[in-house]
Amino acid sequence: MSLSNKNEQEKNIRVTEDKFLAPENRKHTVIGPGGEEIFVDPLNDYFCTEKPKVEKPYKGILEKFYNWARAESLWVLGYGTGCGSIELPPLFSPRFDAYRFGVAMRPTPRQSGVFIISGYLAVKTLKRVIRSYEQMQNPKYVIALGSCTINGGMYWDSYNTINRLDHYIPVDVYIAGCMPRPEAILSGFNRLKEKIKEGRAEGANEYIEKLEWYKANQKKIIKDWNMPDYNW
Amino acid sequence: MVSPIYIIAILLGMAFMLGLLSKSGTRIAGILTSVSLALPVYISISWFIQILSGNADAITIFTAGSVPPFSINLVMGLEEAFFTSAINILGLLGFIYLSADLKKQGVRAMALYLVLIMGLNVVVMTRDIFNLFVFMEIVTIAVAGLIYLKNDNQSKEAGFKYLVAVGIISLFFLIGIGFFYFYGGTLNIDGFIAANSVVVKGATIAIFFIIISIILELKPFPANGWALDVYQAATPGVSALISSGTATASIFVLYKLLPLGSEIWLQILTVVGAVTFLGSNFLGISQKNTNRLLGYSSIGQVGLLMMVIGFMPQLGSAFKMIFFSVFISHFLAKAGLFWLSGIVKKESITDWGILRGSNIALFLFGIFLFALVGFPPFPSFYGKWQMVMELAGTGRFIWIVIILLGSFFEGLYLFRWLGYAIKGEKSNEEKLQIPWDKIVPPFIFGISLFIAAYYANSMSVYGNTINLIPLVFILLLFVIDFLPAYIKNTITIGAMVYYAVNLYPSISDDTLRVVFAAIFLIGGILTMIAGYSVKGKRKGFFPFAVMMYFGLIGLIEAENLFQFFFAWELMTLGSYILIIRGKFSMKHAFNYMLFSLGGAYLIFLGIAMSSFGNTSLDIGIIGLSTMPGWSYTLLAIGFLTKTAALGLHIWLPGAHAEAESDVSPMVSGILLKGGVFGLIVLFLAMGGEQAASHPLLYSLGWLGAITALGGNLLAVFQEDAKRLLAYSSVANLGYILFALAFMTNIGWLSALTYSINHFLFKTLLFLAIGGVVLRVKTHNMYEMGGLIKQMPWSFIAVLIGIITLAGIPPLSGYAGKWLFYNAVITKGWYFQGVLVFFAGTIAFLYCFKLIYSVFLGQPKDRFRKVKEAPIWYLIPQFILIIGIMIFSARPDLVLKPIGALLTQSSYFPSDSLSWENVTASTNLGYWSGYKIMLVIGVMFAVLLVWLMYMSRKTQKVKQFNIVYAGERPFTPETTHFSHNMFSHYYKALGFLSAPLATRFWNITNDITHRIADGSKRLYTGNGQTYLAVIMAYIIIIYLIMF
Amino acid sequence: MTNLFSIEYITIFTSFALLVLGLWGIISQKNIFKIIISFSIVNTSIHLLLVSLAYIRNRTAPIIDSAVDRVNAAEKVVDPVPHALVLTAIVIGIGITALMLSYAFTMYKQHKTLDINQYKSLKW
Amino acid sequence: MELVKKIGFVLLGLFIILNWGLIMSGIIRKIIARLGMRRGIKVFQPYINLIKNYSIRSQISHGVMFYLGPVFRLSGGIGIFLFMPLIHGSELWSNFSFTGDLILIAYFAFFGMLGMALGAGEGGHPYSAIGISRGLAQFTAIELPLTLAIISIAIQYNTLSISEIVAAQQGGIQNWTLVTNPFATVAAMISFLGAMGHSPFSVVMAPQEIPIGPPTEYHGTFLGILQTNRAILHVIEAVLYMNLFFGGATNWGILILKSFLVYFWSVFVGMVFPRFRVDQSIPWLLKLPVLIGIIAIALLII
Repeated sequence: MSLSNKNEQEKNIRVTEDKFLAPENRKHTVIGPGGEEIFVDPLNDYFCTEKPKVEKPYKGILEKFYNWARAESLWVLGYGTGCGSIELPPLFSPRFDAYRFGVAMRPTPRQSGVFIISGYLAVKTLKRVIRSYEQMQNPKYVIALGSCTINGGMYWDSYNTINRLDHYIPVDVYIAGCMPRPEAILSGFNRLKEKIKEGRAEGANEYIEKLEWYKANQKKIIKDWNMPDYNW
Repeated sequence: MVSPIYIIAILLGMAFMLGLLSKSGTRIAGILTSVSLALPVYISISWFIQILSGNADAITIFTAGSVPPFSINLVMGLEEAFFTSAINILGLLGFIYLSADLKKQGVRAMALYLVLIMGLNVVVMTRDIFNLFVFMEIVTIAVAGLIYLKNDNQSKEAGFKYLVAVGIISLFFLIGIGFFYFYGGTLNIDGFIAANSVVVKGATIAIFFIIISIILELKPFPANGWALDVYQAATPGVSALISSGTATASIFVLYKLLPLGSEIWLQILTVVGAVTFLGSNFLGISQKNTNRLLGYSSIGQVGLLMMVIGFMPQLGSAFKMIFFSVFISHFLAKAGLFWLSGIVKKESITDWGILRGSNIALFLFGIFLFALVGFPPFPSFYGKWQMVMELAGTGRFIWIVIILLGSFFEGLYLFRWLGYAIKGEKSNEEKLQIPWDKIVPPFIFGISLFIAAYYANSMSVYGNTINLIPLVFILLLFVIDFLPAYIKNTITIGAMVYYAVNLYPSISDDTLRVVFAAIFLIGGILTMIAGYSVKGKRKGFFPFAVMMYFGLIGLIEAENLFQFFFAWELMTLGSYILIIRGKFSMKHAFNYMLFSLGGAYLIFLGIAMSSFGNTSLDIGIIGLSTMPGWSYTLLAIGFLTKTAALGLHIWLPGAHAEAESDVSPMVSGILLKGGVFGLIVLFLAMGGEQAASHPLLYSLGWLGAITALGGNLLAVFQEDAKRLLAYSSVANLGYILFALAFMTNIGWLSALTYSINHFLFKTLLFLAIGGVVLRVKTHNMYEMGGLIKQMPWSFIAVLIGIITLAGIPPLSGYAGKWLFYNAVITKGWYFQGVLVFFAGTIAFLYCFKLIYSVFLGQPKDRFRKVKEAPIWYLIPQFILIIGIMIFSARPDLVLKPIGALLTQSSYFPSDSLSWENVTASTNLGYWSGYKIMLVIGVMFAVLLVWLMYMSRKTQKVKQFNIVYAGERPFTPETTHFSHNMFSHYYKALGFLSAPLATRFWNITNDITHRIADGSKRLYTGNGQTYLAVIMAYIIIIYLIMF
Repeated sequence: MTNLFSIEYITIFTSFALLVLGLWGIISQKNIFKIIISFSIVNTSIHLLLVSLAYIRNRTAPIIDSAVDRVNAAEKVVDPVPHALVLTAIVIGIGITALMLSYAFTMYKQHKTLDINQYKSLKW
Repeated sequence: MELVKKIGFVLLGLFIILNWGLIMSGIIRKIIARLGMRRGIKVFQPYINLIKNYSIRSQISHGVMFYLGPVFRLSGGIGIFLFMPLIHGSELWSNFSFTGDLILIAYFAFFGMLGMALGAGEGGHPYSAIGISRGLAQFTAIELPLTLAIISIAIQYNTLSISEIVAAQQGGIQNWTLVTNPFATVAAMISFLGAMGHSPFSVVMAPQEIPIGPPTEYHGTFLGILQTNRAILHVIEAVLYMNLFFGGATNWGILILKSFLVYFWSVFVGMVFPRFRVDQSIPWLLKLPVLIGIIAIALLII
């Protein structure tokens, strides 16, 4: 449970409860059918508070085989986080035809393996990105699109965007440019494939191993942290 | 033996004596009056017993020491003894009841009371017409005086109207007497009859005036406004005297004087009685004032008695029994009801909820009402049955219709009233005050009803075929009602087990009966087990539950139509009370009763028509009916009210949904099969396969198909879990009706499979949902959700239930579907069949809605701490699940014997199912329940093990750990998709679920009530108008006669 | 037969006239007292009818006095029974009328009106 | 021994059907891609997807029914396979079709649907429930033309046994139901469109509106099972229609060809027509297709 030290966490909770907690997330009591009082703590009761575990890769040829399959079947979460997402639809057009490479869009994080962060990331969006990323299943890969995800790009001094994406979630492949063309993205996919096949794309486990550091970074940016520490 | 003259002597003497007593002596006067009222009771009853047992003969008392025509003579025969006994008992009890009021008014009021009773006695006994007139006038004066007892504006007004009206009527009587003497030369009734002066033209006018006045005294509709006002305004104790006492005397006078007239008077009397019975009861339906309502009912009953007298020659030897049972019901019940009304002191029937304050009063109220409407085992049931049968024997069906219609209207307002009493609103401040002197008289009358019922039973032709032991057991349950529920429950279950064990050998050779007996008794026992979860005493539940079950069993045991109808009515009565026990059941139970009553009367009429031209009443005579079209149709519609065919279904959803949790399975899974059994009896009597092309069956087939579709479609759009199941029952009964209407071997087999299945899964589902409702205390599915965690066992039960309901292999529901397809194609009813299959797929929608909305989806905070349903609910559920499993795996165990029976009997010899070990086949297809179950079971197990291996490392998450487009759900309530789940379906097909039937019945109901209400305006309240109506009535009767 | 204007016919016609008159009064008069009076008229008419039905031509009243001796009273007097009936009927009629009047009296005390149309609190 | 042999052949048949299902969907996807002037996926892409899904390391579960849902679903698919005779005239390839007839298959289709509905329901996701409510609602209407067609051919052949229906169609194309009872065939083939879930009846799984509907919470092995089932189900449903209307198959080659063509029909229509909403598709299905079905019966009983 304790990700940072305990005092800080408690303070954190108090602050969020005081300022940012939405009414439906506040602790309250309801009356049951038999007239009994039931205490409800939405953040703890509605969400699983288990800590995620590192899922060790298989050994040897089995893992290689699986990695091949993972690399040849990249299901991308259809979530356009920034302006770079305009470059994604052409990927599936006859001209670029990403299907050739086993790339496909999936509408739900549960079924997707690849998360493309397409450009600058507003703090508001970061929260959604973290949720969606955590809801994806291990193994999962992140492709960061454009300069904004590397160093903030033209928004490097913005009050509202993050500068370095890999402070918040592990990134497997960066594709530079503002914005990168679809060809560049395809090339990025191929780089990712190589990485997977080599067994080096273990971002999901890395995230769990260094969860405390990631969480600290995330919470530094996101003031209204009104969700559980890990979104299953 | 004391001479009956002493009745008069004592009463009159005491009346004079009281005049001498000073005003301060009310206490002594009260005692003296009671004694002097008790002595005539003894005298008349001893005469009655002596004459009845043959120890004494009727005697004639000659006054003034000479014989008629020179003196007045009084006769004490059997009838006189009976009626005087009735009057004197009423007098004594009425005095006890009224004593407080009378004491307030002083000794003179008591004298008046004595004079009244004396007058009534003489009116009964005298054989002199002028003496009759005199004492009728004395009675009038006494009654007018007693009406004044209440001493308020209304009673004065009513008393005046009464006095003027009766005064005028007796003046006509006096004219009659003048002519009577002029033409007959005597004042003695017997002398006049002996002189046979009817031939003299003038005597007709004398008799006209005499009889018409007596008829008017009996308040024929519509010349009875004055009487209604009196009933309403007089203090209820006096109304009881008028209703039971003076009406009794008057009806006897009519009986006594009728021999004077010619045959035509009987016909006139029949018409008058019929008009009165029907008219008065019809106008009563929109009446809300308690005493006035009783007045309408009272007048109606007297009308029925007039009809009975009018039909004297046709009824023949049964006349006495019929007259006795109808009369005694009216006499006891009406007096009792007036007395109860005096205790309750509520003007409007809507305020009668206060009656619940006293169990005994409520009990008495109930039995009085049931006795009036003519439910078994009360006397009027026997009477009405016998009367209808005798009339049917001579083909007088119009009259039967009138009797039944009148009874229906009477049932309508009486049951509305009962509904208010059992379920009406009741303020907590008000307490029902029941002094002993007010409750003893109705109590004695209530007990007397049972004694009278026993006599009516023994007098009835078929009465001795009724098994009274269950009824005694039911009474016993009333007696031990103070015990805790679990003891009574155990006793009840024990009795049912005992009954089942004893019943089995007698029906074991008839598989059909065994199946239904098993549904009724095993189902009964299982649902009673659920009753163990009820704490406290559960007053009034067990007698009626037992009544319903014994009614159902009675249907199976019935050897003749009388037993059948008796059991049918018993079942209706028991189930009505069970249904009305629900919290919001008043309206629904009322609807149920109306449809049941209407249905029962249609069945009654159907039976009557079948019996026409047949000598016996065996069930088989339905098939020998000389007007098969009528009797089949009537019986079918009657049974369909119970199976809730579309159009007749509107009572069902509410009744089943609002009933208590463990009552719903009783009335749904089990009770409905009563109607199915009725249909089976009817169809078998029609001749089985030979009747397969009967047009009635064709229309019933369509009706069944449409019912299946409509029921399922309506179920889809319900938000109330129990209502959903109720509509599903409508649909399932539609399937059964449809399959029965095939009249083929396989069709019947599928109907029976359906019946068994429906019993299994609907009882299971209602028990499971009932258990849930018990815990979460709401019926609305969208308020529930995610209960699988708290109630896993209930979830399993519902899951099994819906798989069976939907007919998904490998469970037994599929057996029904498969047989159904075969039957449809064999029979050639393709389009109806398609409709039914369409309905079958619609069933998936509500099956999913039911299990998803309740058990899956988002759990609600409110229900975090609810517990699993009570163990007593789960035990029967799992017994039923075992039943379903056995029936699914080895359907041959049940279907083989049924098939064998159907094939061997002469009804369905051809095209049967053939069995090869466990594989059934028709000439179309084949199916092996056992193997299918095996294949699917093995496969499912293998896959489960595989998946469990593959995903052994899953992380269990909580309710909001769902992907929500990067967001999180708001609250469980907004995340649970349940309310209006099938809105798109409603857009597409919602027009088919328009409540046409409800609208139709509402309009019918509305129009009926409006007409009744409008016609009621006839009673303007103006005394003068009443008089004008009386005169017009005389003129009209005169014109009719001559 | 007998003359239409003979005494028995006249009385019978009179009684019928009175009967009709009384009945008409009962249903047409609004005043309760007038209704009671009409009732009495009907009552009287019936008494008259009874007496006239008992009448036998050329006979005298059934009173045993100097005019009629006990021995052959049967040939001299009219039928005595209706007379006895009428006597009783008169008594009863008076009783009823008295009760009616007392009712009328109490009703009047309450409502200060004798119009029968005003007494319609009980209806339907 | 007899039983072991039987089970062996059943498993072999299942293996063939599964592989054919996967390849068939690959081919179809390829054809669609070529229609869109794309190269499209590899033909074996469905295999890769399947392996990938089975290789997912972490999984979450919402409850027991969430777990059992895919099992029910796959049981439903395999169950239909088990009760379906595959090759005409071959005892070995007739699976367990001796336990039940056409009606069994028609009703066993519900088994998987119910399981899916329950599993998705347990997921607690409103979109799953919306998808299911749409699917079930549309299904009632889809089933109606099929019912009419089944009754029509039951009248025609006077049997409900699939083997006998296939046997009756042997001896040339002129004996196929397609020729002898065209109206029933048309009605059933419209119903087949709905059963396959392509356009115009694909609103059940609207990918963006209700992220692919019922299986929105399913992933990893669960999704793998669902995909496996899909592969089997598509072929076996096509085989059912093939058996009923297109003369069945006397060997595996014909089975593969015919099932491909039958399945392709639904893909073809799906590519050409846009999507119906549920409240549009139901009235549509209840009008023309039902009328055709009624004609199919009426022609036979006149």
